[in-house]
Amino acid sequence: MNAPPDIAVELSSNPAYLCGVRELVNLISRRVGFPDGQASKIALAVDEALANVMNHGYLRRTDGRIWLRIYRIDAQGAFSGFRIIIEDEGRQVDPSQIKSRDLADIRPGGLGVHIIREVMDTVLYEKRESTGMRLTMVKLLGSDARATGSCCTDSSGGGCRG
Amino acid sequence: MNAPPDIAVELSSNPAYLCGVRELVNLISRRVGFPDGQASKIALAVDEALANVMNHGYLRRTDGRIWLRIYRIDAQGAFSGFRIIIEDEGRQVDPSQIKSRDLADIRPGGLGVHIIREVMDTVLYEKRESTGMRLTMVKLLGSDARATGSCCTDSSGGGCRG
Amino acid sequence: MAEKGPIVVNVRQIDGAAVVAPEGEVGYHEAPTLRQALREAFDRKPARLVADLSGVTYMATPGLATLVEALQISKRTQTPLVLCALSGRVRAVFEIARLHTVFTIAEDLQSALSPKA
Amino acid sequence: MAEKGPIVVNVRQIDGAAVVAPEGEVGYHEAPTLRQALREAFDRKPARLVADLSGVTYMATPGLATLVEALQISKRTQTPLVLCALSGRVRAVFEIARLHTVFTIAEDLQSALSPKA
Ligand SMILES: Nc1ncnc2c1ncn2[C@@H]1O[C@H](COP(=O)(O)OP(=O)(O)O)[C@@H](O)[C@H]1O
Ligand SMILES: Nc1ncnc2c1ncn2[C@@H]1O[C@H](COP(=O)(O)OP(=O)(O)O)[C@@H](O)[C@H]1O
Repeated sequence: MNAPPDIAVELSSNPAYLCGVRELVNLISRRVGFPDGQASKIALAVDEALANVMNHGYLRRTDGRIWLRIYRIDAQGAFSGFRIIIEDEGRQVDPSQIKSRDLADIRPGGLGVHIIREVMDTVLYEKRESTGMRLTMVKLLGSDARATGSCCTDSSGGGCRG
Repeated sequence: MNAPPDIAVELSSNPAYLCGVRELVNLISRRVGFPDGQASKIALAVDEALANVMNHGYLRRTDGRIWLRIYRIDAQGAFSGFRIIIEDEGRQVDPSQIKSRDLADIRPGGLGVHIIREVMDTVLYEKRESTGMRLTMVKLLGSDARATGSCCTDSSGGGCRG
Repeated sequence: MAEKGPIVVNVRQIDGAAVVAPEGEVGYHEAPTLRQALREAFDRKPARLVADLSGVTYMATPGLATLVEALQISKRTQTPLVLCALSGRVRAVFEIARLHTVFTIAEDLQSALSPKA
Repeated sequence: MAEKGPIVVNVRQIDGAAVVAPEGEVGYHEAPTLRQALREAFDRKPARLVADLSGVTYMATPGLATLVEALQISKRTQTPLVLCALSGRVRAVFEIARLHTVFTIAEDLQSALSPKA
Protein backbone atom coordinates (compact mmCIF):
# COMPACT_ATOMS: atom_id res chain seq x y z
CA MET A 1 0.00 0.00 0.00
CA ASN A 2 2.98 2.29 0.35
CA ALA A 3 4.06 1.73 -3.22
CA PRO A 4 3.12 4.64 -5.47
CA PRO A 5 -0.18 4.26 -7.26
CA ASP A 6 -0.09 3.22 -10.89
CA ILE A 7 -2.00 6.33 -11.68
CA ALA A 8 -3.27 9.14 -9.50
CA VAL A 9 -5.38 12.17 -10.26
CA GLU A 10 -5.75 15.23 -8.09
CA LEU A 11 -8.60 17.47 -9.09
CA SER A 12 -10.53 20.39 -7.76
CA SER A 13 -14.13 19.70 -6.85
CA ASN A 14 -15.39 21.06 -10.12
CA PRO A 15 -17.92 18.93 -12.01
CA ALA A 16 -16.33 20.12 -15.26
CA TYR A 17 -13.58 17.57 -14.65
CA LEU A 18 -15.85 14.58 -14.05
CA CYS A 19 -16.21 13.63 -17.66
CA GLY A 20 -12.46 13.64 -18.37
CA VAL A 21 -11.65 11.61 -15.27
CA ARG A 22 -14.41 9.14 -16.12
CA GLU A 23 -12.95 8.56 -19.56
CA LEU A 24 -9.44 8.21 -18.10
CA VAL A 25 -10.66 5.52 -15.71
CA ASN A 26 -12.61 3.82 -18.48
CA LEU A 27 -9.69 3.69 -20.92
CA ILE A 28 -7.14 2.68 -18.34
CA SER A 29 -9.37 -0.08 -17.05
CA ARG A 30 -9.61 -1.45 -20.58
CA ARG A 31 -5.92 -1.19 -21.23
CA VAL A 32 -4.94 -3.16 -18.15
CA GLY A 33 -7.36 -5.95 -19.03
CA PHE A 34 -10.90 -5.32 -17.81
CA PRO A 35 -13.52 -6.22 -20.42
CA ASP A 36 -15.22 -3.16 -21.94
CA GLY A 37 -18.44 -3.63 -19.98
CA GLN A 38 -16.62 -3.81 -16.66
CA ALA A 39 -14.48 -0.83 -17.56
CA SER A 40 -17.55 1.36 -18.15
CA LYS A 41 -19.03 0.21 -14.87
CA ILE A 42 -15.85 1.05 -12.99
CA ALA A 43 -15.84 4.47 -14.64
CA LEU A 44 -19.48 5.00 -13.70
CA ALA A 45 -18.85 4.06 -10.07
CA VAL A 46 -15.84 6.37 -9.82
CA ASP A 47 -17.88 9.15 -11.44
CA GLU A 48 -20.65 8.72 -8.86
CA ALA A 49 -18.17 8.63 -6.00
CA LEU A 50 -16.46 11.83 -7.19
CA ALA A 51 -19.82 13.55 -7.72
CA ASN A 52 -20.77 12.60 -4.17
CA VAL A 53 -17.61 14.17 -2.80
CA MET A 54 -18.39 17.36 -4.72
CA ASN A 55 -22.03 17.46 -3.67
CA HIS A 56 -22.00 16.09 -0.13
CA GLY A 57 -18.38 16.47 0.96
CA TYR A 58 -17.76 19.96 -0.44
CA LEU A 59 -21.44 21.01 -0.66
CA ARG A 60 -20.85 22.01 -4.30
CA ARG A 61 -17.96 24.35 -3.59
CA THR A 62 -15.63 24.01 -6.58
CA ASP A 63 -12.35 24.80 -4.84
CA GLY A 64 -12.01 21.66 -2.72
CA ARG A 65 -9.35 19.07 -3.50
CA ILE A 66 -10.02 15.46 -4.40
CA TRP A 67 -7.44 12.70 -4.73
CA LEU A 68 -8.08 9.61 -6.81
CA ARG A 69 -5.48 6.86 -6.71
CA ILE A 70 -5.55 3.63 -8.67
CA TYR A 71 -3.40 0.63 -7.73
CA ARG A 72 -3.08 -2.52 -9.77
CA ILE A 73 -3.63 -5.70 -7.82
CA ASP A 74 -1.50 -8.53 -9.12
CA ALA A 75 -1.95 -12.12 -8.04
CA GLN A 76 0.68 -14.68 -9.04
CA GLY A 77 2.22 -12.16 -11.35
CA ALA A 78 -0.97 -11.60 -13.33
CA PHE A 79 -3.22 -8.56 -13.25
CA SER A 80 -6.22 -9.37 -11.13
CA GLY A 81 -7.93 -6.08 -10.36
CA PHE A 82 -7.84 -2.50 -9.16
CA ARG A 83 -7.83 -0.90 -5.75
CA ILE A 84 -9.24 2.60 -6.13
CA ILE A 85 -9.00 5.16 -3.34
CA ILE A 86 -10.75 8.53 -3.27
CA GLU A 87 -9.89 11.03 -0.56
CA ASP A 88 -11.17 14.50 0.19
CA GLU A 89 -10.87 17.27 2.75
CA GLY A 90 -14.58 17.92 2.88
CA ARG A 91 -17.27 17.45 5.48
CA GLN A 92 -16.88 14.29 7.53
CA VAL A 93 -19.92 12.11 7.88
CA ASP A 94 -20.43 8.96 9.84
CA PRO A 95 -19.81 6.16 7.33
CA SER A 96 -23.02 4.49 8.50
CA GLN A 97 -24.89 7.48 7.07
CA ILE A 98 -23.67 6.71 3.59
CA LYS A 99 -26.18 4.16 2.51
CA SER A 100 -27.70 2.98 -0.67
CA ARG A 101 -31.46 3.14 -0.65
CA ASP A 102 -33.86 0.28 -0.81
CA LEU A 103 -34.75 -0.12 -4.46
CA ALA A 104 -38.30 -1.20 -3.63
CA ASP A 105 -38.77 2.36 -2.47
CA ILE A 106 -38.88 4.17 -5.80
CA ARG A 107 -37.75 7.73 -5.24
CA PRO A 108 -34.86 9.91 -6.31
CA GLY A 109 -31.61 9.95 -4.34
CA GLY A 110 -29.40 7.26 -2.92
CA LEU A 111 -28.72 5.78 -6.34
CA GLY A 112 -25.05 6.70 -6.47
CA VAL A 113 -24.01 4.63 -3.47
CA HIS A 114 -26.20 1.82 -4.73
CA ILE A 115 -24.38 1.82 -8.06
CA ILE A 116 -20.98 1.92 -6.38
CA ARG A 117 -21.91 -1.17 -4.34
CA GLU A 118 -23.32 -2.96 -7.38
CA VAL A 119 -20.15 -2.45 -9.38
CA MET A 120 -17.43 -2.93 -6.80
CA ASP A 121 -16.39 -6.03 -4.89
CA THR A 122 -15.48 -4.12 -1.75
CA VAL A 123 -16.59 -0.65 -0.71
CA LEU A 124 -15.24 0.96 2.44
CA TYR A 125 -16.00 4.49 3.60
CA GLU A 126 -13.83 5.90 6.40
CA LYS A 127 -13.27 9.22 8.09
CA ARG A 128 -9.69 10.31 7.48
CA GLU A 129 -7.66 10.99 10.62
CA SER A 130 -7.39 14.67 9.91
CA THR A 131 -10.27 15.90 7.81
CA GLY A 132 -12.44 14.58 5.03
CA MET A 133 -13.40 11.10 3.94
CA ARG A 134 -11.66 8.17 2.31
CA LEU A 135 -13.44 5.71 0.04
CA THR A 136 -11.61 2.49 -0.81
CA MET A 137 -13.04 0.31 -3.55
CA VAL A 138 -11.75 -2.96 -4.92
CA LYS A 139 -12.79 -4.33 -8.27
CA LEU A 140 -11.55 -7.77 -9.22
CA LEU A 141 -11.22 -8.92 -12.78
CA GLY A 142 -14.09 -11.11 -13.86
CA SER A 143 -16.20 -10.44 -10.79
CA ASP A 144 -19.57 -9.07 -11.61
CA ALA A 145 -21.34 -9.47 -8.31
CA ARG A 146 -22.34 -6.62 -6.04
CA ALA A 147 -20.19 -5.60 -3.11
CA THR A 148 -20.55 -8.01 -0.26
CA GLY A 149 -17.38 -7.59 1.81
CA SER A 150 -17.01 -5.52 4.92
CA CYS A 151 -18.21 -1.98 4.75
CA CYS A 152 -18.25 1.28 6.52
CA THR A 153 -15.74 1.29 9.33
CA ASP A 154 -14.30 4.62 10.29
CA SER A 155 -10.81 5.22 11.58
CA SER A 156 -12.06 5.55 15.13
CA GLY A 157 -12.95 1.88 15.01
CA GLY A 158 -16.73 2.06 14.77
CA GLY A 159 -18.27 -0.12 12.11
CA CYS A 160 -21.47 -1.17 10.47
CA ARG A 161 -22.77 -3.31 7.68
CA GLY A 162 -24.51 -1.59 4.80
CA MET B 1 2.14 29.19 -9.38
CA ASN B 2 1.90 27.94 -5.81
CA ALA B 3 -1.84 27.48 -6.04
CA PRO B 4 -2.80 23.84 -6.47
CA PRO B 5 -3.27 22.76 -10.07
CA ASP B 6 -6.81 22.46 -11.35
CA ILE B 7 -6.05 18.90 -12.22
CA ALA B 8 -2.95 16.80 -11.78
CA VAL B 9 -2.12 13.29 -12.85
CA GLU B 10 0.71 11.17 -11.55
CA LEU B 11 1.42 8.10 -13.61
CA SER B 12 4.02 5.44 -13.98
CA SER B 13 6.01 5.54 -17.20
CA ASN B 14 3.89 2.87 -18.79
CA PRO B 15 2.61 3.57 -22.30
CA ALA B 16 -0.59 1.72 -21.38
CA TYR B 17 -1.69 4.91 -19.60
CA LEU B 18 -1.04 7.30 -22.50
CA CYS B 19 -4.36 6.82 -24.16
CA GLY B 20 -6.38 7.46 -20.98
CA VAL B 21 -4.42 10.57 -20.09
CA ARG B 22 -4.74 11.87 -23.65
CA GLU B 23 -8.51 11.55 -23.49
CA LEU B 24 -8.59 13.20 -20.06
CA VAL B 25 -6.67 16.18 -21.41
CA ASN B 26 -8.83 16.30 -24.53
CA LEU B 27 -12.13 16.26 -22.63
CA ILE B 28 -11.02 18.68 -19.94
CA SER B 29 -9.71 21.11 -22.54
CA ARG B 30 -13.11 21.08 -24.22
CA ARG B 31 -15.00 21.47 -20.99
CA VAL B 32 -13.09 24.57 -19.93
CA GLY B 33 -13.67 26.22 -23.28
CA PHE B 34 -11.12 25.24 -25.91
CA PRO B 35 -12.70 24.53 -29.30
CA ASP B 36 -12.66 20.82 -30.20
CA GLY B 37 -9.84 21.16 -32.71
CA GLN B 38 -7.59 22.92 -30.22
CA ALA B 39 -8.46 20.40 -27.51
CA SER B 40 -7.32 17.49 -29.70
CA LYS B 41 -4.11 19.31 -30.50
CA ILE B 42 -3.41 19.95 -26.83
CA ALA B 43 -4.05 16.27 -26.11
CA LEU B 44 -1.73 15.26 -28.94
CA ALA B 45 1.06 17.52 -27.69
CA VAL B 46 0.73 16.23 -24.12
CA ASP B 47 0.73 12.66 -25.46
CA GLU B 48 3.95 13.30 -27.38
CA ALA B 49 5.57 14.95 -24.37
CA LEU B 50 4.65 12.04 -22.09
CA ALA B 51 5.85 9.50 -24.67
CA ASN B 52 9.16 11.37 -24.85
CA VAL B 53 9.57 11.17 -21.09
CA MET B 54 8.93 7.42 -21.24
CA ASN B 55 11.25 6.84 -24.19
CA HIS B 56 14.07 9.32 -23.64
CA GLY B 57 13.81 10.20 -19.94
CA TYR B 58 13.17 6.68 -18.60
CA LEU B 59 14.59 4.80 -21.61
CA ARG B 60 11.36 2.77 -21.76
CA ARG B 61 11.50 1.57 -18.15
CA THR B 62 7.87 1.39 -17.01
CA ASP B 63 8.40 2.03 -13.31
CA GLY B 64 9.41 5.69 -13.49
CA ARG B 65 7.09 8.41 -12.17
CA ILE B 66 5.66 11.22 -14.27
CA TRP B 67 3.72 14.22 -12.99
CA LEU B 68 1.35 16.16 -15.21
CA ARG B 69 -0.21 19.32 -13.79
CA ILE B 70 -2.71 21.55 -15.50
CA TYR B 71 -3.41 25.11 -14.32
CA ARG B 72 -6.12 27.35 -15.68
CA ILE B 73 -4.96 30.77 -16.72
CA ASP B 74 -7.61 33.40 -16.13
CA ALA B 75 -7.35 36.92 -17.46
CA GLN B 76 -9.83 39.53 -16.27
CA GLY B 77 -11.89 36.82 -14.66
CA ALA B 78 -12.32 34.86 -17.89
CA PHE B 79 -10.68 31.59 -18.84
CA SER B 80 -7.87 32.34 -21.21
CA GLY B 81 -5.75 29.22 -21.41
CA PHE B 82 -3.81 26.40 -19.78
CA ARG B 83 -0.39 26.13 -18.27
CA ILE B 84 0.66 22.49 -18.46
CA ILE B 85 3.68 21.18 -16.58
CA ILE B 86 5.23 17.74 -16.99
CA GLU B 87 7.94 16.59 -14.60
CA ASP B 88 9.94 13.40 -14.35
CA GLU B 89 12.80 11.85 -12.43
CA GLY B 90 14.45 10.43 -15.51
CA ARG B 91 17.66 11.12 -17.36
CA GLN B 92 18.58 14.80 -17.51
CA VAL B 93 19.49 16.19 -20.89
CA ASP B 94 20.67 19.62 -21.87
CA PRO B 95 17.50 21.45 -22.95
CA SER B 96 19.32 22.61 -26.07
CA GLN B 97 19.50 18.95 -27.14
CA ILE B 98 15.72 18.73 -27.28
CA LYS B 99 15.07 20.10 -30.69
CA SER B 100 12.48 19.73 -33.34
CA ARG B 101 13.95 18.76 -36.65
CA ASP B 102 13.99 20.78 -39.82
CA LEU B 103 10.98 19.66 -41.79
CA ALA B 104 12.77 20.16 -45.10
CA ASP B 105 14.87 17.23 -44.02
CA ILE B 106 12.38 14.40 -44.44
CA ARG B 107 13.34 11.61 -42.08
CA PRO B 108 11.85 9.89 -39.06
CA GLY B 109 12.41 11.25 -35.57
CA GLY B 110 12.18 14.68 -34.06
CA LEU B 111 8.52 14.99 -34.93
CA GLY B 112 7.24 14.94 -31.35
CA VAL B 113 9.01 18.10 -30.26
CA HIS B 114 8.01 19.71 -33.55
CA ILE B 115 4.36 18.99 -32.84
CA ILE B 116 4.62 20.25 -29.27
CA ARG B 117 6.01 23.54 -30.58
CA GLU B 118 3.40 23.79 -33.32
CA VAL B 119 0.56 23.37 -30.86
CA MET B 120 1.75 25.34 -27.85
CA ASP B 121 2.31 29.07 -27.45
CA THR B 122 5.25 28.63 -25.11
CA VAL B 123 7.44 25.59 -24.63
CA LEU B 124 10.13 25.53 -21.99
CA TYR B 125 12.34 22.55 -21.15
CA GLU B 126 14.37 22.75 -17.94
CA LYS B 127 16.50 20.46 -15.83
CA ARG B 128 14.89 20.09 -12.43
CA GLU B 129 17.13 21.05 -9.50
CA SER B 130 17.27 17.52 -8.19
CA THR B 131 16.77 15.01 -10.92
CA GLY B 132 14.78 14.71 -14.12
CA MET B 133 13.30 17.27 -16.47
CA ARG B 134 10.47 19.79 -16.38
CA LEU B 135 8.50 20.80 -19.44
CA THR B 136 6.28 23.86 -19.12
CA MET B 137 3.81 24.56 -21.92
CA VAL B 138 1.31 27.38 -22.26
CA LYS B 139 -1.64 27.21 -24.60
CA LEU B 140 -3.80 30.29 -24.93
CA LEU B 141 -7.38 30.19 -26.00
CA GLY B 142 -7.80 31.09 -29.64
CA SER B 143 -4.12 31.06 -30.44
CA ASP B 144 -3.26 28.74 -33.25
CA ALA B 145 0.23 29.85 -34.01
CA ARG B 146 3.34 27.83 -33.31
CA ALA B 147 5.42 28.41 -30.22
CA THR B 148 7.51 31.49 -30.53
CA GLY B 149 8.27 32.57 -26.97
CA SER B 150 11.42 31.89 -25.04
CA CYS B 151 12.57 28.33 -24.93
CA CYS B 152 14.98 25.98 -23.36
CA THR B 153 16.59 27.56 -20.35
CA ASP B 154 17.76 25.19 -17.67
CA SER B 155 17.82 25.92 -13.97
CA SER B 156 21.55 26.59 -14.05
CA GLY B 157 20.79 29.62 -16.17
CA GLY B 158 21.97 28.43 -19.58
CA GLY B 159 19.61 29.10 -22.44
CA CYS B 160 19.04 28.72 -26.11
CA ARG B 161 16.51 29.39 -28.79
CA GLY B 162 15.01 26.45 -30.61
CA MET C 1 -31.64 26.24 -6.20
CA ALA C 2 -29.57 24.10 -8.49
CA GLU C 3 -27.77 25.93 -11.26
CA LYS C 4 -28.77 24.77 -14.71
CA GLY C 5 -26.28 23.13 -16.96
CA PRO C 6 -25.87 23.58 -20.68
CA ILE C 7 -28.22 20.90 -21.89
CA VAL C 8 -30.73 21.07 -24.71
CA VAL C 9 -34.07 19.38 -24.10
CA ASN C 10 -36.28 19.18 -27.18
CA VAL C 11 -39.99 18.93 -26.49
CA ARG C 12 -42.46 17.93 -29.20
CA GLN C 13 -46.11 16.94 -29.35
CA ILE C 14 -46.83 13.85 -31.48
CA ASP C 15 -50.43 12.55 -31.68
CA GLY C 16 -51.30 13.71 -28.18
CA ALA C 17 -48.06 12.34 -26.73
CA ALA C 18 -45.43 14.68 -25.31
CA VAL C 19 -41.96 13.68 -26.48
CA VAL C 20 -39.16 15.00 -24.28
CA ALA C 21 -35.72 14.50 -25.79
CA PRO C 22 -32.67 15.63 -23.80
CA GLU C 23 -29.35 15.85 -25.62
CA GLY C 24 -25.83 15.22 -24.38
CA GLU C 25 -24.67 14.31 -20.91
CA VAL C 26 -27.27 14.23 -18.14
CA GLY C 27 -25.41 14.66 -14.86
CA TYR C 28 -25.80 16.72 -11.74
CA HIS C 29 -25.73 20.03 -13.56
CA GLU C 30 -28.01 19.05 -16.39
CA ALA C 31 -30.66 17.09 -14.49
CA PRO C 32 -32.58 20.18 -13.25
CA THR C 33 -33.19 21.31 -16.83
CA LEU C 34 -34.53 17.88 -17.75
CA ARG C 35 -36.61 17.84 -14.56
CA GLN C 36 -38.24 21.13 -15.45
CA ALA C 37 -38.95 20.05 -19.03
CA LEU C 38 -40.57 16.84 -17.77
CA ARG C 39 -42.68 18.68 -15.19
CA GLU C 40 -43.89 21.19 -17.76
CA ALA C 41 -44.71 18.40 -20.17
CA PHE C 42 -46.81 16.61 -17.52
CA ASP C 43 -48.55 19.87 -16.69
CA ARG C 44 -49.90 20.02 -20.23
CA LYS C 45 -51.69 16.71 -19.53
CA PRO C 46 -50.56 14.67 -22.53
CA ALA C 47 -52.05 11.25 -23.32
CA ARG C 48 -48.60 9.80 -22.67
CA LEU C 49 -45.13 11.05 -22.03
CA VAL C 50 -42.21 9.67 -24.02
CA ALA C 51 -38.66 10.34 -22.88
CA ASP C 52 -36.63 9.92 -26.06
CA LEU C 53 -33.10 9.24 -24.83
CA SER C 54 -31.53 8.74 -28.26
CA GLY C 55 -29.51 11.95 -27.88
CA VAL C 56 -28.19 11.14 -24.40
CA THR C 57 -24.50 10.33 -24.46
CA TYR C 58 -24.12 9.74 -20.74
CA MET C 59 -26.53 9.39 -17.87
CA ALA C 60 -25.37 9.70 -14.27
CA THR C 61 -27.62 9.09 -11.28
CA PRO C 62 -29.09 12.60 -11.08
CA GLY C 63 -30.54 11.91 -14.52
CA LEU C 64 -31.86 8.53 -13.36
CA ALA C 65 -33.31 10.15 -10.26
CA THR C 66 -35.11 12.70 -12.41
CA LEU C 67 -36.67 9.91 -14.45
CA VAL C 68 -37.65 8.07 -11.26
CA GLU C 69 -39.39 11.22 -10.14
CA ALA C 70 -41.13 11.45 -13.51
CA LEU C 71 -42.30 7.87 -13.00
CA GLN C 72 -43.93 8.93 -9.74
CA ILE C 73 -45.70 11.83 -11.40
CA SER C 74 -46.72 9.42 -14.15
CA LYS C 75 -48.30 7.07 -11.60
CA ARG C 76 -49.93 9.90 -9.68
CA THR C 77 -51.40 11.50 -12.79
CA GLN C 78 -52.03 8.19 -14.57
CA THR C 79 -50.08 9.39 -17.59
CA PRO C 80 -48.12 6.50 -19.11
CA LEU C 81 -44.36 7.18 -19.20
CA VAL C 82 -42.28 5.38 -21.82
CA LEU C 83 -38.52 5.67 -22.23
CA CYS C 84 -37.05 4.94 -25.63
CA ALA C 85 -33.92 4.69 -27.74
CA LEU C 86 -31.41 4.06 -24.95
CA SER C 87 -27.83 3.66 -26.17
CA GLY C 88 -25.91 0.68 -24.83
CA ARG C 89 -24.12 2.93 -22.41
CA VAL C 90 -27.29 4.52 -21.05
CA ARG C 91 -29.04 1.16 -20.82
CA ALA C 92 -26.12 -0.19 -18.79
CA VAL C 93 -26.64 2.53 -16.19
CA PHE C 94 -30.31 1.52 -15.83
CA GLU C 95 -29.29 -2.11 -15.50
CA ILE C 96 -26.61 -1.49 -12.91
CA ALA C 97 -29.14 0.51 -10.91
CA ARG C 98 -31.64 -2.30 -11.52
CA LEU C 99 -34.11 0.25 -12.82
CA HIS C 100 -34.60 -1.33 -16.25
CA THR C 101 -37.46 -3.44 -14.91
CA VAL C 102 -39.19 -0.51 -13.23
CA PHE C 103 -39.63 1.58 -16.38
CA THR C 104 -41.42 0.82 -19.60
CA ILE C 105 -38.63 0.93 -22.14
CA ALA C 106 -39.23 0.88 -25.91
CA GLU C 107 -36.71 0.19 -28.64
CA ASP C 108 -37.37 3.38 -30.59
CA LEU C 109 -39.63 6.41 -30.74
CA GLN C 110 -41.99 4.66 -33.16
CA SER C 111 -42.77 1.83 -30.76
CA ALA C 112 -42.82 4.19 -27.77
CA LEU C 113 -45.68 6.05 -29.47
CA SER C 114 -47.62 2.90 -30.35
CA PRO C 115 -50.48 2.10 -27.91
CA LYS C 116 -48.93 -1.26 -27.02
CA ALA C 117 -45.93 0.28 -25.30
CA MET D 1 14.96 -3.97 -30.45
CA ALA D 2 11.54 -2.40 -30.04
CA GLU D 3 8.86 -4.64 -28.61
CA LYS D 4 5.90 -5.07 -30.88
CA GLY D 5 2.52 -3.83 -29.88
CA PRO D 6 -0.80 -5.51 -30.45
CA ILE D 7 -1.69 -4.02 -33.81
CA VAL D 8 -3.22 -5.74 -36.80
CA VAL D 9 -1.89 -4.73 -40.20
CA ASN D 10 -3.85 -6.14 -43.11
CA VAL D 11 -1.91 -6.52 -46.35
CA ARG D 12 -3.66 -7.14 -49.66
CA GLN D 13 -2.71 -7.12 -53.31
CA ILE D 14 -5.12 -5.24 -55.61
CA ASP D 15 -4.29 -4.94 -59.33
CA GLY D 16 -0.57 -4.97 -58.75
CA ALA D 17 -0.82 -2.47 -55.89
CA ALA D 18 0.07 -3.48 -52.34
CA VAL D 19 -2.52 -2.20 -49.87
CA VAL D 20 -1.26 -1.97 -46.30
CA ALA D 21 -4.02 -1.27 -43.79
CA PRO D 22 -3.10 -0.90 -40.11
CA GLU D 23 -5.91 -1.00 -37.56
CA GLY D 24 -6.27 0.81 -34.24
CA GLU D 25 -3.84 3.13 -32.54
CA VAL D 26 -0.43 3.59 -34.13
CA GLY D 27 1.90 4.78 -31.39
CA TYR D 28 5.36 3.93 -30.18
CA HIS D 29 4.57 0.30 -29.49
CA GLU D 30 2.65 -0.33 -32.66
CA ALA D 31 4.83 1.51 -35.18
CA PRO D 32 7.45 -1.28 -35.54
CA THR D 33 4.77 -3.72 -36.71
CA LEU D 34 3.58 -1.24 -39.34
CA ARG D 35 7.17 -0.55 -40.32
CA GLN D 36 7.85 -4.21 -40.94
CA ALA D 37 4.64 -4.66 -42.95
CA LEU D 38 5.55 -1.67 -45.13
CA ARG D 39 9.09 -2.90 -45.70
CA GLU D 40 7.91 -6.36 -46.65
CA ALA D 41 5.34 -4.87 -49.00
CA PHE D 42 8.03 -2.78 -50.75
CA ASP D 43 10.24 -5.86 -50.99
CA ARG D 44 7.63 -7.55 -53.16
CA LYS D 45 8.09 -4.70 -55.69
CA PRO D 46 4.46 -3.65 -56.17
CA ALA D 47 3.44 -1.18 -58.89
CA ARG D 48 2.36 1.16 -56.09
CA LEU D 49 1.95 1.04 -52.36
CA VAL D 50 -1.25 2.25 -50.75
CA ALA D 51 -1.39 2.86 -47.01
CA ASP D 52 -5.08 2.57 -46.21
CA LEU D 53 -5.48 4.42 -42.92
CA SER D 54 -9.25 4.01 -42.63
CA GLY D 55 -8.85 1.71 -39.64
CA VAL D 56 -6.45 3.96 -37.75
CA THR D 57 -8.08 5.52 -34.70
CA TYR D 58 -5.06 7.45 -33.52
CA MET D 59 -1.70 8.24 -35.00
CA ALA D 60 1.16 9.48 -32.84
CA THR D 61 4.52 10.57 -34.23
CA PRO D 62 6.13 7.13 -34.33
CA GLY D 63 3.42 6.23 -36.84
CA LEU D 64 4.10 9.40 -38.82
CA ALA D 65 7.80 8.70 -38.72
CA THR D 66 7.21 5.21 -40.09
CA LEU D 67 5.28 6.69 -43.01
CA VAL D 68 8.02 9.25 -43.60
CA GLU D 69 10.46 6.40 -43.80
CA ALA D 70 8.16 4.60 -46.24
CA LEU D 71 8.15 7.76 -48.36
CA GLN D 72 11.93 7.60 -48.55
CA ILE D 73 11.85 3.97 -49.63
CA SER D 74 9.16 4.95 -52.14
CA LYS D 75 11.44 7.62 -53.63
CA ARG D 76 14.50 5.37 -53.63
CA THR D 77 12.67 2.49 -55.28
CA GLN D 78 10.46 4.71 -57.46
CA THR D 79 7.34 3.00 -56.15
CA PRO D 80 4.51 5.53 -55.78
CA LEU D 81 3.20 5.72 -52.18
CA VAL D 82 -0.36 6.91 -51.63
CA LEU D 83 -2.06 7.36 -48.27
CA CYS D 84 -5.82 7.16 -48.15
CA ALA D 85 -8.93 7.33 -46.00
CA LEU D 86 -7.54 9.45 -43.17
CA SER D 87 -10.04 10.20 -40.42
CA GLY D 88 -10.34 13.82 -39.30
CA ARG D 89 -8.26 13.05 -36.26
CA VAL D 90 -5.48 11.37 -38.20
CA ARG D 91 -5.48 14.09 -40.85
CA ALA D 92 -5.09 16.69 -38.10
CA VAL D 93 -1.88 15.04 -36.93
CA PHE D 94 -0.46 15.24 -40.47
CA GLU D 95 -1.46 18.87 -40.66
CA ILE D 96 0.02 19.83 -37.32
CA ALA D 97 3.26 18.15 -38.36
CA ARG D 98 2.94 19.94 -41.74
CA LEU D 99 3.33 16.61 -43.48
CA HIS D 100 0.06 16.71 -45.40
CA THR D 101 1.78 18.44 -48.31
CA VAL D 102 4.66 15.98 -48.41
CA PHE D 103 2.53 12.88 -48.99
CA THR D 104 0.13 12.02 -51.78
CA ILE D 105 -3.16 11.68 -49.92
CA ALA D 106 -6.29 10.25 -51.55
CA GLU D 107 -9.85 10.46 -50.26
CA ASP D 108 -10.53 6.72 -50.33
CA LEU D 109 -9.06 3.40 -51.41
CA GLN D 110 -10.78 3.61 -54.78
CA SER D 111 -9.07 6.84 -55.78
CA ALA D 112 -5.79 5.74 -54.19
CA LEU D 113 -5.76 2.82 -56.61
CA SER D 114 -6.62 4.92 -59.66
CA PRO D 115 -3.61 5.85 -61.80
CA LYS D 116 -4.22 9.56 -61.28
CA ALA D 117 -3.39 9.46 -57.57
N1 LIG E 1 -18.45 11.54 -0.17
C1 LIG E 1 -19.50 11.72 0.65
N2 LIG E 1 -19.42 12.58 1.69
C2 LIG E 1 -20.47 12.77 2.50
N3 LIG E 1 -21.65 12.15 2.36
C3 LIG E 1 -21.82 11.29 1.35
C4 LIG E 1 -20.76 11.04 0.44
N4 LIG E 1 -21.21 10.14 -0.47
C5 LIG E 1 -22.49 9.86 -0.14
N5 LIG E 1 -22.87 10.54 0.95
C6 LIG E 1 -24.18 10.46 1.62
O1 LIG E 1 -24.85 9.30 1.15
C7 LIG E 1 -26.12 9.65 0.57
C8 LIG E 1 -26.45 8.77 -0.62
O2 LIG E 1 -25.64 9.16 -1.72
P1 LIG E 1 -26.07 8.79 -3.21
O3 LIG E 1 -26.45 7.34 -3.19
O4 LIG E 1 -25.02 9.14 -4.17
O5 LIG E 1 -27.42 9.62 -3.48
P2 LIG E 1 -27.58 11.20 -3.65
O6 LIG E 1 -26.23 11.78 -3.92
O7 LIG E 1 -28.50 11.31 -4.83
O8 LIG E 1 -28.19 11.65 -2.36
C9 LIG E 1 -26.03 11.12 0.24
O9 LIG E 1 -27.26 11.74 0.22
C10 LIG E 1 -25.10 11.63 1.34
O10 LIG E 1 -25.82 11.91 2.49
N1 LIG F 1 11.63 14.27 -22.00
C1 LIG F 1 12.79 14.14 -22.66
N2 LIG F 1 13.90 13.75 -22.00
C2 LIG F 1 15.05 13.61 -22.66
N3 LIG F 1 15.22 13.85 -23.98
C3 LIG F 1 14.17 14.23 -24.70
C4 LIG F 1 12.90 14.40 -24.08
N4 LIG F 1 12.02 14.80 -25.04
C5 LIG F 1 12.72 14.87 -26.19
N5 LIG F 1 14.01 14.54 -26.00
C6 LIG F 1 15.09 14.55 -27.02
O1 LIG F 1 14.61 15.28 -28.16
C7 LIG F 1 14.66 14.47 -29.34
C8 LIG F 1 13.49 14.79 -30.25
O2 LIG F 1 12.30 14.24 -29.70
P1 LIG F 1 11.07 13.96 -30.65
O3 LIG F 1 10.85 15.18 -31.45
O4 LIG F 1 9.90 13.54 -29.84
O5 LIG F 1 11.51 12.79 -31.62
P2 LIG F 1 11.81 11.26 -31.31
O6 LIG F 1 11.22 10.96 -29.97
O7 LIG F 1 11.13 10.56 -32.43
O8 LIG F 1 13.30 11.16 -31.31
C9 LIG F 1 14.68 13.05 -28.85
O9 LIG F 1 15.29 12.18 -29.76
C10 LIG F 1 15.43 13.16 -27.53
O10 LIG F 1 16.81 13.15 -27.76
